[in-house]
Parts: sequence; structure tokens; C-alpha cells
Amino acid sequence: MAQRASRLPYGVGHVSTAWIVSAVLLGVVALAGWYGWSREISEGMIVTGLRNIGPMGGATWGFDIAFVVYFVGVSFAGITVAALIRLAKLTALKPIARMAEALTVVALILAAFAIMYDLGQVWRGIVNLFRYARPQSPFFGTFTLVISGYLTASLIYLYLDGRRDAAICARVPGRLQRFHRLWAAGYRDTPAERARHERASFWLAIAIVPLLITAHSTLGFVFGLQIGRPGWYSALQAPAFVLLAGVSGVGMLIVIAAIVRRTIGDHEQLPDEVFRWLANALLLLLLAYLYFMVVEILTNVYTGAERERDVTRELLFGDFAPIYWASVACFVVSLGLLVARFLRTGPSIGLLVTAGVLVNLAAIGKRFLIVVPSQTHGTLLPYGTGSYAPTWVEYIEAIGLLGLGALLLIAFAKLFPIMPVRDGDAA
Amino acid sequence: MARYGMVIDLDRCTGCRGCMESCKIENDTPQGTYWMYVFRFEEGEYPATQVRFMSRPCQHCDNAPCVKVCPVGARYKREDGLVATDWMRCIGCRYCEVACPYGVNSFNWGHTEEHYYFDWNAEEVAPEVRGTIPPWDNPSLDEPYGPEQRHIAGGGRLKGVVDKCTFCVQRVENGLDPACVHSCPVRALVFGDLEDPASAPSRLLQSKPSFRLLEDAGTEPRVHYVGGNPPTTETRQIEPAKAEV
Amino acid sequence: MTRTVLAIAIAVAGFALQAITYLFLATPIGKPTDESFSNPRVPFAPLLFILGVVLVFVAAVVYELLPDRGRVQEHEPEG
Amino acid sequence: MAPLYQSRGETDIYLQLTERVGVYEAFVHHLNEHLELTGEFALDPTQTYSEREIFDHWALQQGLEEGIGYFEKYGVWVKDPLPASVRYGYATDPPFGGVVHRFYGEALLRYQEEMRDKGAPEAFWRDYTPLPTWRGLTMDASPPEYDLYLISYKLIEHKQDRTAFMPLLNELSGGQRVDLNPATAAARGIEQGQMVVVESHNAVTGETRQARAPANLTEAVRPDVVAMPHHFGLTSMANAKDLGPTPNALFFTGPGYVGQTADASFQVKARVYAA
Repeated sequence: MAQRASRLPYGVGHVSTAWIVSAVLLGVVALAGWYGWSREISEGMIVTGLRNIGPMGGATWGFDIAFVVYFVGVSFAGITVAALIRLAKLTALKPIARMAEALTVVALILAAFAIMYDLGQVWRGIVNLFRYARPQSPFFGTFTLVISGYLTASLIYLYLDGRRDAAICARVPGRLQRFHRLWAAGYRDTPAERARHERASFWLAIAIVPLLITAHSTLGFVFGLQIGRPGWYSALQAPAFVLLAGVSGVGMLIVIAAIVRRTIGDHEQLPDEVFRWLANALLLLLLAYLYFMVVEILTNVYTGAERERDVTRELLFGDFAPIYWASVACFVVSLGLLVARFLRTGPSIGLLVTAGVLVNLAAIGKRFLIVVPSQTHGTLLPYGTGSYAPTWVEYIEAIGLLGLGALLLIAFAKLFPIMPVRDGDAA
Repeated sequence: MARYGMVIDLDRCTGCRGCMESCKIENDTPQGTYWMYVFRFEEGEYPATQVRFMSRPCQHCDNAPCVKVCPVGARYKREDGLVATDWMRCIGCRYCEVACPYGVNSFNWGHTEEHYYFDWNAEEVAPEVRGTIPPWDNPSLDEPYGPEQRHIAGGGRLKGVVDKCTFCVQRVENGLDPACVHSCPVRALVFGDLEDPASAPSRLLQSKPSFRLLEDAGTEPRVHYVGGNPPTTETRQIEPAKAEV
Repeated sequence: MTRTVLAIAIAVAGFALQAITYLFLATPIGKPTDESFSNPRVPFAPLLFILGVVLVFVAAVVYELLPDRGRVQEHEPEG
Repeated sequence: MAPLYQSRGETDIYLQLTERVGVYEAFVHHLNEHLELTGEFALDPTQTYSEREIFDHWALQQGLEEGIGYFEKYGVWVKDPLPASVRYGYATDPPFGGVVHRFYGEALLRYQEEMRDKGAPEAFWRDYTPLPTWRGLTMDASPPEYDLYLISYKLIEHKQDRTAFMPLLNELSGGQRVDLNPATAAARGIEQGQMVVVESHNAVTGETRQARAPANLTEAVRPDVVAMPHHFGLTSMANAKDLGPTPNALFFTGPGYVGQTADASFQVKARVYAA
């Protein structure tokens, strides 16, 4: 990398009108979401569709929690892929390493927001969690391991992995130069530094993989340990969470990779092989998860206790059947698309993206179905069946978070190369 | 140290819901919120229909799921057996609510008001209540209780926190029975020290076969029922109280 | 060499902090009615615990960013 | 006539009840005191009495040798001429003059004939019968689609409509509802909580009246009955106005439903359909 770079790679720093338009739109969406939150803070959570379990026949956890679980799930894939690339030397996937890391960081930020949306006393919550948090509450792991540890780990991984590219970018004069130089922090790509980074990232990866397994498990335990809620109390919860996390995350990664490939129009940088890898991963995870679904349903309808069966019945044929079967349909269709790849010559990115979107929709649906029915239809005392319908506040909060996530990602893409820079690319 | 508990005689309960009303007045809970709830059950089909009643306070479990899951220790178990909610610490995550198999927790969804049912200063009400302390002015609700000196009494004191039946800690610590027990016209509710075999609840408990709700959940409730059967999956609730906010 | 030692030291310190502060947290040791069941033994112990978690990963940053001994950070020439 | 089914005289009920709860002796003393039974005629707490026996004691105490049988024989026992001040109002006026227990409603017969002669419809005079007479219920003439008996009943939380202004009690009672047997509801495609219309029918005038309230399905109601609590809707209190309709508005007064002798104003047929 002796040569002087004249402009930043992958359109970093170069702001097109299309980018501005989309950024503004996404910004508006994000602000709308925060407006919803402001209503919630000022009026109380009465503006949501949530109500007390039992006499009030409502669900006290709804959209917010469902999206916490979903976002944390999405975050799974990013850092996993990055770590696996490092550990298993999957050089083929190297181009998507950074967008994977970025996806993780963004998803975790969104998850943190979603949790705050769900608190009745937000500011008090932030203080008291740091002050009084109890390890025997499954919620402890969610916010120490997931939000704190996991987020730090991914940030650090992203930072260290990016130093080399930062050093390259730092050669290019411009508004971002100082930022890039700060990021590079004196990285000069000497063999010694390379070796050092190799070692550091190896150990980071080693540390991260168990962390994310435990982190996602704790999230599963938030539900799986509750004997009071039929449909939750199951040893399958934790592993199922990890699997569905992988499914939604990899699906999202495929979508992002395709978008990047489209916008940058550099097919050498993101060869079909990358997508083949992702598609295979998604296929395996999806099969495993569907297997889990079948096992769970079978257990509940075959030997499940009366209330367990009630909840399952609601899922399969009752009030929640539309969402349930829609999710299943999404899974099956994307499964079909992924298999169809093998019949065709060369992967069709279009099909993969569709599959990616579908599995994410299905994942959101499944998260919703994990959270809600056990509350409205799973009361152990005969309160009768309840109901839960999100209000505009909850919808706008969720949409706002999605918009915020997209905004953060495209902003990142303008501040920093979204893909590792090949030697001499910056010329 | 007394370890309190309640024994409910289903033979006596007439389902009049007087306990619900006295509870709301004593603890000033918001509209649509019932710390004490009286089920009206029916079983079987006409003409072989049976109607039964069952009052359901917080079970004050010895192995309380809500205490386990509370992320900040706002929900805690007291030495005297009461399960209390420190609404000065609660962050409103409502985990206790999803963890509780009995559905006894209630969240303060909206703004807290000075008066949830009557403005005692309104001109049509004032003459009726002149000279009495309105529920929201009950001074004992704002005081800290127990050796921990934590704020656990009263309902709807703060927006965005969870509260639930306290066995009227403000009365119990002053040697009185909880409001529901005090006001039950047929003495179906009996409150006292379950450790003391001579206490009224212990004696009632020994006099008849008893059960506790959802025993197989392993929550070890401190509320016992005598003179009846636990609700089955065939039991339907009728005439539910209006619980809307 | 100091780099490695320092990094490992920080990582170990992080784990140690986690281990120690875990005992400071509100723990299910003893009866549920114990004060320690709902209150951390040391105020803000959870914060310390999280710092421990963070510290472990910060070790990697230190490992990479620690300037070589005797070498002064110099600016890249402007492009 | 012998008591129907399991119904019994209230005195018998009181006697058994007091015996069960162990206050029989006090009750007997109470009876002695109030029936002024003394000496040989006083009731003995150690014995049990039937209603008839008690009043037999009373009659004997009053000096009637036949005991209670006297009234079966002579019907009325005139102690002595009543002072005008304590006479029944009409008893002092013509055409009766003097104490005559009015058994035969001569005037009613006259009204009836008069109305009939003037050509008034039968519904207006059929209940003016000189002697108590049985006739079929007015509501039975309602068309068959009005297949349910309408009943209004009391909730334990409320006292008539006087307490309807208390939000606490309205909350506890769950508010106005239309109680239907699930089978009845299913036959009409009505689900729990669904808004339904209760329509009552006046068999005389053909008038129909409607009320809307959410359905409440319960097996504790006969399949041929529709029931509504009567505490809501009919009140002067401002904050109790919008608590739903009152079933009282579904009942009829006037010919056929209220009359001199046959009062059937709470006996109407109704039908229920989804609003």
C-alpha cells in the first residue's frame, strides 16, 4: 500500500442525492418512532395496547418485547459470522465481515431502545438496573451480557478489524481524514501489527462465541423458566432462540449484502460464492429451526398439560392461527427458494433476498407468537381468554426502530468502508 | 416472629365482592384494578349447573416467582411472610406480572390521580363525606414499612410501576386485619399467624380439608382454601368485574 | 512482551472483577427473606460487574494499541 | 289448598331455622310474648309445634273454644262493633254501610257490563270480574317468534337504582348485560359479549319495545328465559345515566298487563337478536 489514494473506497464520504433522500426519509421515520415513545413517557403506557394479565384479560408484554427479542436475534448472525470467519479461516466470506459486524452493533442498539420502550419508568430503570440488578433474574443476563458485554465486544471487534482500512482511508485528504486517523490510531500495517491483530482478533473471537451462545440463551430463559406461563415453560426455548436468531440474522445479512453489491456494483468484491455460503448457512439453520418447531408443537399437543394444549390450539387454529401459519408459510417458501437454488445454474440473488426478507418477517411473527399468546390465552386460573392489539404508538415505535437501524447502517457506509479494502483498491 | 397467611372458607363465601370494594377503598387502587378479586364460577350445563365463588388475593407465595424474576429487587419477601412491592424502586418492566401464575399483579398504566372514583370535594359528594379522610389522603399509605423501611403500601401511587395486594401491610403492622378480612360479612376470610397452631386461621385450616391454588407450580402459597375444590379446566368465569383502564 | 502481559493482566482483572462483584450482587444465598436476596451487598455492584465484562474485551484494544516501547506515535505524512 | 311443590308456611320455616341455629327457645318466648300467650296456652320451648298448632293456641287464648277451627267454620270472627274511627274507609260509606268483608265485586261486574255495552274491546273489561277468575296469561297471546320469557333481577352489588351512581359498584357488578343460556345464544348466533337487542311484545296492542346490551352467556339461566338486572338506566343521577338500558322499559302497563284483579305487567314474552 505504497501508492497514494486519491478518493475513498466504496463511496465513503461521497454523498449522492439518492443517499440524502433516503437518509432524510429514514430520519423522519426514526423521529416518528421517538414521538411515539414521547407519548408513552408523558401519558404512561396506557397509550399502548398492553393491559394487565388476568382480570384485565390483556398481555402485559407485547410488541416492544417481541422486537427486543427479534433485534437481539438479528445481532446474533453478524458477530457470529465475523468470529467464524476468523476462527474457521473462511476467507471466502471476508468481504461481508464488516457489514456483519456493523449489523450486530446496530441491531443491539435497537434492542436497547426496544427495552427502554417497554419500561414504565425509563430513567429510573437505567439507574436501578446498574444499581440493584439481581443475577437470579433472567433479565440480568439480557442486559449485562447482551446489551453491555455483547455490544462492547462487537464494537471492539469492529474497531480493531477496521484499523487497517482506516489507515488506508486516512491517507485521503478530506473532512473524514481526522476521523479515520483517529480510528487507525497509528496503524501502519507493519507485519508486526498484522500478526498482533491476527492474534488479538483470534482471542476476541474465542471469547465472543461462547458469550453469544450464553447471551442468546439467557434471552431464551427469560421465557423458558416461567412455569406460570403455559407455552413458555420449555427447555427448548433457549436453543430455539439461538437458532431463530441465526435464521433472522443470516437472512438480514443476505439482504444487506445484496443491497451493498447493488449500490457499489462491484461483483468481484461480493462474488456469488459469498451468497452461496450465506444461503447454505441459512438453509441449515432454517431446517434445524423447523425441526425444533415440529418437536415443540408435537410435545405440546401430544402430552402437554391442558393449558399448554389450549395455547397451542390457539396458535394452530385459534386467534393467532393467521400469524402462525403466515410465519410457517414464509419459512416454507424461503426454504423452497433456498432449495430451488440447487436446481438452477448459479444462485439468483433475487431469490435469496426474497428468502432473507421472508425469514425475517416470519421471525418477527414467531417472536410475537412466543410473547403474546401465553399471556392472553395462558392464564392458569379461569379468567377466560384475553386479547391484545397493538396501538399506533407501538407500531410507530417498531417502524421507527427499523428506520433508525437502516439510517445508522447507511450512515456508517458513508463514514467507513462497508467492505474490507483490498490492497490498492483505494487508488 | 409471626408468619402471616390467609385461610378462605369457600363454604361461607357468597361472592358478594365486598372484600374487593373494601380493598379498593383501603388501598386507593386505580379504576379497573383489583388486588382482591372474587371469581364467580359456573360448572356443568343447564339444568345441572353449579355456581361457585372464590376470592383471590395475592397468594404471598413462600417460593414466589415474582420475587425471583424481579430484576431490581423491588419485589421482595418479608420475614413475616408478606410479598411486598417497593414502588419507589420498581422500574415497570412487568416481569413479575408475566411470571405470576395467579395474575395478581397490576401495573399503573396511566397517570396517577388524587381520586380514582370520587372527588370528595365535589359539591354533591362533599356533604356526604364531610369530616372523613378520603382514601388518597390515608396517611398510612405513604409511610415506609417493615424493618427494611420501604414504601410498599397503597396502590396507584406512581405512574408506570407495578403494585399488588399487600395484605394491607399498613393495617397488619398496626395489629389490624386486612380490609377484606375486616369487611367480609360472612367471615369467609380469616387472617393471622399460620405458624401458631392456636391462631384462628390455623384452627380453621385444621377443621376441614384444604387446598392451595396451583400447588403443582411449586409456589408454596400462604393463602389456603377450605370447604371447596380448586377450579378445574371445566370451570368458567361468569359476571367478571369490569376491569378497563 | 509487556504488551502481552498487560493485556492478559487486564483480561484477568476483568474476569476477577466479575467473579468478585458477583459475590457483591444480590444473591439467592440464604433465605429469600434475607436482605441480600433483593439488595446488592455493595451498592452499584452490577455496574462493577458490567465493567468487568467490558474490561475483558478492552484487553484486546490495549493489546493492539499499546505503542511499542520507546517508539513515539508519529503522524502519517499528509496525502 | 295444600302448599305446592316444596313450598311451606313461613312460620314452619322459621321454626326449623331457629331450631337449627339453636335459638328455638328464644323464638318460642318471642311468640308467646307477641301472641300474648300465657298460662296453659303458652307455648312450651321443649316441644315443637306446627304453624296450625301455634295459631290454635292463640285462638284458645282469645277465648274461642273451637280454637283455630272457628275460622274454618265461620270465616270471620267479629269481636265487637268497631268504632267508626278504625273502620275501613269504604266500610262506612254507602252502599255497604257497616262492616261487610267485600268478597263479591258487584261494582266490577257493573263496570264490565258498562264497558262491554259501550263497545270497548275485550282487553279493557275482561279483567273486571266480580269473582276472582283464572284466565290465560296475556303474554301467551304473543306471536311464537317471541319465544323467551323476560325476567328482571337484582344484582348483589346494587340496591334498585339508588346505588347506580357509585362507580365502584358499577365496576364490581360488571354493568348492564343480557343473560342468555349458551344453547339459546348459539341458536341465534350470539356470542359472549356481543351487542344484542331484547325486544318485548305487547300481546294486546302489538307494541314492541327494544333494549340493547351486551350478551352474557351463562348456564345458570333457563334456555327459555332472557334476564336483565334492573339497576341501570333508570335513574335521576347524572353520573349514572349512561349505564345501559333498563329492563323496566320493556315491560308494559295497561290493558291485559295490569288490571283490577289480574296483574301481569311483569309477564311479557320477548325475543333476542344480534344488534
